[in-house]
Amino acid sequence: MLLEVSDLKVCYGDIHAVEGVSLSIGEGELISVIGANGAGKSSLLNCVMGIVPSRGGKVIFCGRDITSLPVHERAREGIRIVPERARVFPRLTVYENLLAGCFGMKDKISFPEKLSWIYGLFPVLEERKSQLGSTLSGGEQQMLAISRALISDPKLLLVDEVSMGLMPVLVDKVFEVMEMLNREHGLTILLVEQNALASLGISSRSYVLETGKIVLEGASGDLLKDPKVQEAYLGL
Amino acid sequence: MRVMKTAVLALCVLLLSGSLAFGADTVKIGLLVPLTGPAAADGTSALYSVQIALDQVNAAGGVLGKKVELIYYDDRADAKEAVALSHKLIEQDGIDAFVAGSYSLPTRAVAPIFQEEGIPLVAAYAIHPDVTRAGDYCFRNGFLGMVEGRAAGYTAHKLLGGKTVALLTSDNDFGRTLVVGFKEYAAKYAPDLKIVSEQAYPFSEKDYKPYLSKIKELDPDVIFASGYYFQTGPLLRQARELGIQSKILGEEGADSPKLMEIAGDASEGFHIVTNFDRDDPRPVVQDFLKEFRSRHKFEPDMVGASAYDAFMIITDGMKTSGSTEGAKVRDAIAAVKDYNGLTGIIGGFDEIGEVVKPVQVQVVKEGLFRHFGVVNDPELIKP
Amino acid sequence: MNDYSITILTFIAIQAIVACGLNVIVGYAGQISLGHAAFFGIGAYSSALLTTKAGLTFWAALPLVILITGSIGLVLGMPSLRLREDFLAVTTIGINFIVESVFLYVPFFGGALGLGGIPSITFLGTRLRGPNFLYLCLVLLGLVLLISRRFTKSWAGLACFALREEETAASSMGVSPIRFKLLAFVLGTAMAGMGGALYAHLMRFISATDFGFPLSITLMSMVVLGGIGTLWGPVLGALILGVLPEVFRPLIDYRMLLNAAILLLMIRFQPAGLLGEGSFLRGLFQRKGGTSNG
Amino acid sequence: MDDVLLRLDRVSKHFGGLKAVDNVSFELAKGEILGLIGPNGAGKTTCFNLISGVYTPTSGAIYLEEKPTGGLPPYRMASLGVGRTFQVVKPFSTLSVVQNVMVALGLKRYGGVISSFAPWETKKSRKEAMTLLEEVGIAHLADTPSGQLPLGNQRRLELARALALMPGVLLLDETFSGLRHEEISLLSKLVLEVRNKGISVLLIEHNMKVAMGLSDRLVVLDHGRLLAEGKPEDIRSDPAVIEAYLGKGASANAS
Amino acid sequence: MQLFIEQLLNGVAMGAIYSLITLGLALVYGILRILHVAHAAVYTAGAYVGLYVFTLSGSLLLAVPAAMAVCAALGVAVERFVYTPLLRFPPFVPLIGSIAVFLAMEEVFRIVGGPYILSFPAELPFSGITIRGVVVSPAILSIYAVSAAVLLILWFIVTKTGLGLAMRATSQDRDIAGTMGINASFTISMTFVLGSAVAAIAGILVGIYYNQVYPTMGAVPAYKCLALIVVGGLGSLPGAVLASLLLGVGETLLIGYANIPLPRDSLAFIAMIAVLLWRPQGLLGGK
Repeated sequence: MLLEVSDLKVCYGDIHAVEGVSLSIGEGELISVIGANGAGKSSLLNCVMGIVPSRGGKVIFCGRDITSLPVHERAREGIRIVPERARVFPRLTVYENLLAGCFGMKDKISFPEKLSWIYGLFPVLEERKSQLGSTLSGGEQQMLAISRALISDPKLLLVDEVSMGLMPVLVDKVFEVMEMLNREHGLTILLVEQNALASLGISSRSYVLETGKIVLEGASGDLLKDPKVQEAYLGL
Repeated sequence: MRVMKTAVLALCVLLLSGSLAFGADTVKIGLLVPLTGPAAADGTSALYSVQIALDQVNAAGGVLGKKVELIYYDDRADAKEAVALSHKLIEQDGIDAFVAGSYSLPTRAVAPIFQEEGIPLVAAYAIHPDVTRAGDYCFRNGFLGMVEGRAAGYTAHKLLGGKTVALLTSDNDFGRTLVVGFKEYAAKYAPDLKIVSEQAYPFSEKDYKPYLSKIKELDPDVIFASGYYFQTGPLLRQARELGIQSKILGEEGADSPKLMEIAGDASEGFHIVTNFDRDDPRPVVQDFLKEFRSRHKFEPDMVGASAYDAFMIITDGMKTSGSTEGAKVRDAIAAVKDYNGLTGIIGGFDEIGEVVKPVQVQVVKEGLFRHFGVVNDPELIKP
Repeated sequence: MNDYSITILTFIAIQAIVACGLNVIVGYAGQISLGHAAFFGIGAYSSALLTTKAGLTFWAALPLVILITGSIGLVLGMPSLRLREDFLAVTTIGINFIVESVFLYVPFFGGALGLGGIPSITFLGTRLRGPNFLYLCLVLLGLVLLISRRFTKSWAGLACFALREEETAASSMGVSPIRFKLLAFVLGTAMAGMGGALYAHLMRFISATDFGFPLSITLMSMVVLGGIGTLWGPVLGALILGVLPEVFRPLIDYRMLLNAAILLLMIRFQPAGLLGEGSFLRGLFQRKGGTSNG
Repeated sequence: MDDVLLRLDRVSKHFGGLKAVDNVSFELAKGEILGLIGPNGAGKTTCFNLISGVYTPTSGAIYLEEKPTGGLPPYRMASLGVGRTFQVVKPFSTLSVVQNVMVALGLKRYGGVISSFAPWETKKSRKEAMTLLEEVGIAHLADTPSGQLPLGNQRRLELARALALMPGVLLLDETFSGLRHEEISLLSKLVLEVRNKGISVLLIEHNMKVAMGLSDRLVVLDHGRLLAEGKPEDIRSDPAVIEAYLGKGASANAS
Repeated sequence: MQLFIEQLLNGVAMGAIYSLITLGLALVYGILRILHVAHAAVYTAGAYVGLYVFTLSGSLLLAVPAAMAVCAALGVAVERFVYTPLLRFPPFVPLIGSIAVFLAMEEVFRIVGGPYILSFPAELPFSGITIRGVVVSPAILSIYAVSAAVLLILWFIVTKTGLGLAMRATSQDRDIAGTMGINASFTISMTFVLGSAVAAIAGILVGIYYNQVYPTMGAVPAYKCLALIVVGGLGSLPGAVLASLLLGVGETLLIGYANIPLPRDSLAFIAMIAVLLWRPQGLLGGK
């Protein structure tokens, strides 16, 4: 297993956001976690990344216990996140955003190579490479956030609500890219989504999170057919 | 809540009433000086000089057969602290007389308190006119701004032979009254003296070039630049850097060896009106200089000299009146005539309590203040 | 008690009155103000001018002083409606510097020479001094505490708390930010004005430098130290910061250093103040149940 | 409709280049529950902020009982009878739960000089507040600082606070998200009761089951624009809605 | 005209000095959102250490780096022991902490260095120039040269190096910067190192220019520079420099050509309030 999370708890003050979640991802898997707003999805992801501290439980990455590592060291271990609402650096140019993405990278020589790969993936970023992050549209910001995470060649990519606020066309495009990265490059991805249908569509396995707890898990195809999921998340 | 209030109150009262002094067989003289805060340098000078005076008096057998004890506190040049401390000096320490070694604001705030208690007060260098107006127990050994302003006018006109003058003053109470005095002299005695410009700079000013550039265009014979040494020092440097050739005249605020350190060569030929003549051959001056230099690694200044005299005038008053009783000491001080002081021969005090003595004019030569002249026209030095 | 202790306590009581006013603005309404000394000064100067130039008695001048200071507080509180926290902090510092320099440079206010000849306060024909002056200060401090307490228990106070916690939500609950922020400024600055009047008639001579920015810092430190938004916090803060320098007085050279160091240590280790949430003193003295609001 | 309470007339709100709400018009009738749905970022919360006065419309007008309200600040809207909850809960954290409700109860007092200085903690006001807290089911937490409540209870508090304004229109911004099933059904019942008292409700909801179940009508927003409007069963089968919600690929998949 | 040019040259020199102090404040505000009043004490420390080393060694080449090093350590100490633990409190708590540090350090300077003004007798290795009657003194020349060099180096570090990228990223979004492997606490400390080292240079420059080093020399910059970073737009470095230069020139010209009834130091605050009324986010501040 690449990532093993066991009995993870996250609290904000006295508020319990995540109450004992366990999940695991093997190398090369694309897993999704679905749930409604406020179910604790982002907290879970931020806790795996190390942005918010855990109040119990363990996070094991590549066989190493990283529960107490600060965020930048986790990043250097090869975990990257595409945060909710992109959160690109507003006063850095697109190019600088990408440069920041591979901050810890030892091997600087491959940066131009990576860059042209990214520009191939999202040509609009090359057009806008000297624009400030804040001047990009919502979709472009998401692309930049994904690219910023990808450029360091991560072992594990955490993706937080990438469909939020995107036009359907772009949602499709983004999900296609995720699928492609997983299939063709063997990138391990943990996807957290409110858009249940799209994420169930591309992931192999999924977890359903409700009020901080995992209530369902299984192969995505099975969940898609699950009446409870259909009712609550697909509106069918 | 109530428990807390009483507890804290009790604690506070306990702390405050800690150090009650016991009446010992000494004569006690109180001193307030700013030892911390922005005025710390002047307060330290005053304290060091008064300590020399104290040791000299005690070495000579004290006053009326008793040893003199100096009780001093740091007032940070803050009026609130000074008021509280004057009560402390009066009640807890039971002082017999008081030397005000601080700035105008605190001294002015405490003068009425000593007046009311009937304790003689001699202000060393506080310049606010209200200090002595608090009553007949309050005296001042320093010059009023009016006096020094007139003397400056005289110096610029007669001693330096100026026909045109530019006024550039520190914008505080002293600086302003100096200007008034200077103008009064010009109006009354020197119709041919022309004041070509008048500017004031704020207390914390560091950059005088904007003012000086203006003056440079006017090219006056004399610039009367009032202010403290930390103002006048850079001012001199910047004036010379700008190539200003006019003679520059300062006042007692610039009377500090620090001036030459700060201004360097630019201070050569700089004149001041002050109340301390270092070239005065009288033993009182030369002994003091020797003692100060041997105790501390720097030159004494006018603030210290004036505080020294304030202390000495009080002990002298006690000796002549044969008493430490306030009223008698007051009368003795009021009756002083031609007292041989460190800051010159003190003619006496007028009915308000202002000192009457000649104004010294000094010039910087080879990095030292030297004698240049004296203003002793009674018309001019009358407070 | 001797005059020395009484003088110290009188200053403490006056500063406690002013700090209570600051607490209304900062603690109750959550608006930062680092220029409170300016209003203390406005109170002192207006009382001094009213009693010297207009010839009023202290008692006749006092309501006017409170009115004047409160009105100026209303105007100078306006930036709080528009600026976010840090900008407001620096703006209020600026207000302090500007007000101080107006006093210092405008001849009407006595300029650099300050204002003197301020009459003492007479009560029933006798001049108030020493302990009697202290009693007057304590009575007015009690009044200020009473008003503060009453304010926290009023709908207006509740509105201010709500604004302090969440402005958008409070506004959506019908609380007008303009009205209640300014109300807090008026109330807080009026208290400062009252303290200023007392100060002027105690010292009987005032000058601009008495009301400079360092005093604003001291006042703010009192409020923060005692416990921001608590009723007794400003009083405790004023007491500590008033007594501490006297305790350290024998250590002449190190006195102010110790003072600053203790302030730093208290802020560092009791940032919520001595009576604030989670402090050791609060545990000791707070009655059960009735919270004093935040 | 002749008993229109709230009307949006070609309302737009732009942030820089972003058109968060773009030319949207819809109406809310008296006593109606109207659901406002749409994908994340569709402009629903911006709509709420426009109605409640947090934002001023860039263009267009909003009418409450046919009186234009555009530009009035939130506290004026509150006094006109618009009560709201927040998607990101905004409790007055250090105030207790009951004090939170009292803030809203004070609505009528804040206008007057004298009335605003009357004490707030009276038996009467506390009783009113407690009644509301009982309705939303958190009366037992009345004296807890509201910042320490779990999210679910904070959402209930938001509802109690909005109800305390005795509003004519209640705006509920994802009040049910993050709640457990039994909590949702309790609050749903409460919303229906509120409606039966004649209060109109406008709600944003992600849980389709809840949205469809509660609402009389639905308005669908997408990218700031009005995409569809109608009864739940019509919306459910509207292909444009499905596409907007689930993406093109998904719409084929789902239908 | 000659007078005007001299005044202008002067004003720019004043502005350059302001900007060297203000930059540190802007850097710190950008990354921690703290009004770093104690920065002025760091600047004073720079002057004292510089003077001390200069007195011992007689060499400015030793004094400047020594002062920079000591100030950098001082800045980091303030950050680590005062600011970082107080970050979660409302902003006036760290602000009071900062002011307490400032006051305490002023006292330390007085106790260690004495209350007197010390002179900084460094002779500059070149002489002034006169162009068509306009006198440019060596001190002004050195201020121009040093501040231009410092600004250039700082600009290079901030825009062209990895550290600069890390600083900018951390100041814009600390958490997200962390997710890229940027060590936020190290970056913050480095920001203090940079700002404090520049302040040390400013301290020495001012010390030499006015030939004075004294305990309370930080009192005016401490608060005036706050007004400057507000005018520039909190946290904006170009804004801080621009505001400093404008104020330097503005002050000089106003004194030179108008008799204003208010002191120079309140001008900064009047300018600040005027700017805020017009652009509440400052000259170059973003929303």
